[in-house]
Amino acid sequence: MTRVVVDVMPKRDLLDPQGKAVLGALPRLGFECVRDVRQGKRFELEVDGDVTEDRLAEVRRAAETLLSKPVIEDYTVRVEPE
Amino acid sequence: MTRVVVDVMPKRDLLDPQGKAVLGALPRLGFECVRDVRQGKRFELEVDGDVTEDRLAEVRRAAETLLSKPVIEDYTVRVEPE
Amino acid sequence: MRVGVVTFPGSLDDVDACRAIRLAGGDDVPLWHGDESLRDVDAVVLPGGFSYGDYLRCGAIARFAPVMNAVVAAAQSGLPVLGICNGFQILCESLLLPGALIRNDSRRFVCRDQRVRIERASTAWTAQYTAGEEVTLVLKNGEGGYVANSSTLEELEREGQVVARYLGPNPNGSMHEIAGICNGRGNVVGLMPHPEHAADDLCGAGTDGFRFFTSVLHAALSA
Amino acid sequence: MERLTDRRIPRELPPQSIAFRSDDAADAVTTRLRPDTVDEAARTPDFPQPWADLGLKPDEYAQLGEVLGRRPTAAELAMYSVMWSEHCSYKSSKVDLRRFAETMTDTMRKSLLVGIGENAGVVDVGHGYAVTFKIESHNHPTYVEPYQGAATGIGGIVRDILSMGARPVAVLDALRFGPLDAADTHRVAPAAVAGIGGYGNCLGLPNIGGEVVFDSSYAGNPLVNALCVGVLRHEQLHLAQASGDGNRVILYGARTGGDGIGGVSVLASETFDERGPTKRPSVQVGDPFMEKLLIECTLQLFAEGLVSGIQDLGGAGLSCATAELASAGDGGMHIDLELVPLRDPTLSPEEILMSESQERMMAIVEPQNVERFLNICQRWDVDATVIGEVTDRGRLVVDWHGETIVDVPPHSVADEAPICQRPFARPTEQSSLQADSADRLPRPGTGSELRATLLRLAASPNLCDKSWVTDQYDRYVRGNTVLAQPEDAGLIRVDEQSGLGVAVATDCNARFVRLDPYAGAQLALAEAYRNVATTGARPIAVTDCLNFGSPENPAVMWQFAEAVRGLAEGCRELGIPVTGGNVSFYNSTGNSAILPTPVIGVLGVIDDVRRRTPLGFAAAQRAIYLLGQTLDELSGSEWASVVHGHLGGLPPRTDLDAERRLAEVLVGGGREGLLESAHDLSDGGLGQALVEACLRCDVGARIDLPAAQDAFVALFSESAARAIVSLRPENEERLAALCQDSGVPFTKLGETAGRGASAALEVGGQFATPLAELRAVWSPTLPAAFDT
Ligand SMILES: Nc1ncnc2c1ncn2[C@@H]1O[C@H](COP(=O)(O)OP(=O)(O)O)[C@@H](O)[C@H]1O
Ligand SMILES: [Mg+2]
Repeated sequence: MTRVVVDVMPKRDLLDPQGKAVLGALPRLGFECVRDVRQGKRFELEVDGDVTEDRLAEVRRAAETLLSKPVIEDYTVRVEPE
Repeated sequence: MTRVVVDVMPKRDLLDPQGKAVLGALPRLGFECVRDVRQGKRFELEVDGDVTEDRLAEVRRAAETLLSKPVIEDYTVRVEPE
Repeated sequence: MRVGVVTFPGSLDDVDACRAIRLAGGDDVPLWHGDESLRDVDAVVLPGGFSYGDYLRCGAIARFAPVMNAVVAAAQSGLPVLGICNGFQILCESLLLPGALIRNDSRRFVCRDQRVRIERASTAWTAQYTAGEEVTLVLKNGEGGYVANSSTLEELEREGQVVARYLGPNPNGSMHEIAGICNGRGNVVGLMPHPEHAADDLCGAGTDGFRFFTSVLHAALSA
Repeated sequence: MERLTDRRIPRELPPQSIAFRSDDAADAVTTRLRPDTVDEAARTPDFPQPWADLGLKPDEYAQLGEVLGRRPTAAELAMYSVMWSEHCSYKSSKVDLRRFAETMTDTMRKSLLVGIGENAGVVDVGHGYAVTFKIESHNHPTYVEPYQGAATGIGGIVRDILSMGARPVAVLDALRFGPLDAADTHRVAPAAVAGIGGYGNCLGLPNIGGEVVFDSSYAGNPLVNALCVGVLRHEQLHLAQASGDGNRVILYGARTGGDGIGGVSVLASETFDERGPTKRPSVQVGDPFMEKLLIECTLQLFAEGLVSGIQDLGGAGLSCATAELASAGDGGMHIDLELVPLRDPTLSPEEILMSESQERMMAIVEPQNVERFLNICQRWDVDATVIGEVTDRGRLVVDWHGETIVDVPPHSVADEAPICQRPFARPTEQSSLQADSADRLPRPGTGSELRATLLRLAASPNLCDKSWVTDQYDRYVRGNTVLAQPEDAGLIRVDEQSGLGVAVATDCNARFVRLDPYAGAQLALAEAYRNVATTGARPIAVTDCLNFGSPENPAVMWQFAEAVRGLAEGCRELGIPVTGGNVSFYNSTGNSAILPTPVIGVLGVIDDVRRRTPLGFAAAQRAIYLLGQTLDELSGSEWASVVHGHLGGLPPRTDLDAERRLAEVLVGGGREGLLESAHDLSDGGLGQALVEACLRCDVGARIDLPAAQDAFVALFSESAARAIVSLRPENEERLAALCQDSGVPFTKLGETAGRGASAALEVGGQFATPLAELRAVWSPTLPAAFDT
């Protein structure tokens, strides 16, 4: 079993209502040092056996077609070190 | 400006309906190698200046009080390498 | 006149869409997400709801249902398709319509009677309205903020593909106050507010939404 | 119990090796290499068991030994400790709750198909339809995790209704939070509301009513009471019983995981205190999508006649479902626990029995129907597994990989928990509380003071516009909602052909209950009854959620006993039965308990929903009448609370016969189509009722207060058994006749006035206020508090 992590973040130039809300709330809680916040999703996939290049390619395809929507989001795929 | 990433994941023992929905969809799309999926949140915080230990402690506090719900979620905080 | 209504796991307003079709004088035909066939319908409604819980992205998983292969193919060859709320999201996920729908800027689910202006009457679903007409429909969703990149928005405006726009304060942060759009041909319409909940005076927000259904019955008749 | 929720149980051990961890020393983990079996228990009678930590009393543990003729196994101990807890066994309330049965008359029984004791009561509503409804609390889980706690509250009550054979058709939510300006209210209230919306909306059930009340006694003890209504044909009625030797036991729905293990027992036996989270139950996470599938799947199973008994899995999970099914059946049950599909393979057998994973059901199915049953589940993507069968041996037996870990008489688990006779005593300070009436408080006198009072009340947290809450709820889905918030009751169409419908309202003015629990409970009943009748529906049945402090406190127990007595006798007087409900004790922090809050839900039936009466003035030049009698009753009122922060005196007089006669006029007037609007008078009195009736459709009103009465009393008294109605002038005579027939006092107040920018509420000789101004104070209270 290997863990592959897919991070999906809203595109830079698009609205991110959730990140914006967090940003708005932070100073009210006394957190002053944060300039910007974006909120996205993190998927942890447990993949059978070793992660070969083929497997990774497959995960990338899943990230592109299912886990993210390319017009509004970017994704990254990486194998999590043990 | 430094980027600090806060990952918030549902606790292992609790149901993760979101991860379950993705897990159910993957085989239908022909992705067969994934055994388990969990879906959480990823926050990217842009923090002023260098990230000192104090700053990090502050982010940790924000992660604990605002970004995650400790009874059902775990979080990790880390500084993203440039 | 047969109008299909697709039930995905988690579809909720399918019963309402069926009722509106019947009230309009059509035959409602239930379609199942797992079937490939559209059962010879003359039009299709993708109803509101929370397909697959909407946990990932609204409509993201439903888009891969077997029935959607048939819907996409039929839509491309001109079959009238109306996606309401979750159905609109599914149409965007299927790339039958451009752009996407994201979390309301209020970050809350909102259910309210909503004034909208019908901007385009030359679609299969709005033919019985006049462009510029102001009507009341029901808005109820958590992820109704329409977004698209600027070139897409420009094109939608230029080609008159904005079908309906919110009036009054923007209820969800939609760009250009967009409440509904259509494809270039006008047979595929996606609409965030619910016309099927404004089709019966007693149990809805008036009857302003009724003509979405009579429009398509008429269009199908004359086709 | 906490040990079971403690997730630090070493996971690397094989599942069989975990039984109980001893309490005192964290490292003294009591492990067994094999599960604690019945044989083992017989062999080791003196093996020390953590019964006290599981909430059992010494005599209860001793009784267990007598019932079983040996010490219980670890699994049995877990099972009994949960099933004999307050929450599951009603051990403190059982004695009082018997009153509901004792006061039941034949008339009340007539339309009752299923009464107290089943998952929910069922009443006949005619045309072959029956309706089932029930209210239940999810208070403590909401305090701990407001979103999930409230969400799973909806999920739980919906499964109760489903398990009666009914299609769930609507939900309501009665909410109580701490003061609007308290920080913890901001943590709890928005998330609880989002949770109720998140679950109910995704499930596709319209939310048609409820309450939102803020009061300092609920700080740290929020109340979330969820009500669900379901509709079925008479022949679809299903019950929770396992009968027929050889019938299969099928567990279906979500897989079993570590959620809320032992939650129930802890919930019911502990109160929150400064020691904080270690005493809190572990939470459960809901999956409304799964629940939607479960509903559709289950309804198809019912429709095809495949289910001979059914039970939802709620508190105490499998323990409770198996014991109750077997206990209500005619034999016993045998379960192979290792067949239960798990989300987490490391769960021990005890944990599997106790898990409160949501969205699960258990069905009893005849062998020849199993295949079809499983096929239907598959069609709906619902996991289903045969895990055992019904036996004729009169025992509930649970095996784990071939070894017996539970072997008990099912009645002893489900029905024979020891009963507590809790001491109760009227607290001495009750008399001084009642003596401290609101009569001594300074009252507004001039027109402009009255106007200022009206505005101040309209803006107050408990009387202000609630749409910040209700706009987060889908009220339209399924297309049968005739009335929903802000109407007096929610009204759902049951049958499109005939127009048959049902109305439901929930109410409780807990300040009145505090002042006099007996009368207060009757006033809560009267208000819900009146709200239902106001829409034109005839009240026929009652459900109740009794939220109180600790039963170990004699003063609380007195409140409880008095409230139950008041409710039971009130129901008899009104001729409508209590069909089911829920008791929630331990709503207290330290020594301070919540205001006693028996939330009452009343169900009514209307022959034709097209004849319903809405709340708002609809057009100009309609006559406005006040029905009922106004006395100088301001103790416990909204005015006393908001303006003076005062609570004392006696609540308004209860006159249930007057309520019944008022209902006659409202229902009769509605049926005859006389009434264009009707709105009941309650919190805030006539003044607030006029504000709400005017703002609903932005129609103004010009009224004159009765000359013989003090204007302040006329506007702000909270006398019961009153309503305002509006009607076309040509119907006034007929209304007068109806009122005379029923003996209901009626007073013409004035008439409705124009709509639009100039619309105003004008009180002759006192003041006028533009509706725009009313709206400007009434609407922003909740958004201003929560949207920052
Ligand atoms: N939590 C809630 N959920 C749904 N509806 C609510 C809720 N709280 C209040 N409402 C609705 O708002 C309206 C006003 O509530 P309230 O003033 O308590 O009514 P009443 O005084 O007639 O009992 C009613 O229609 C009620 O059902
Ligand atoms: Mg009312």
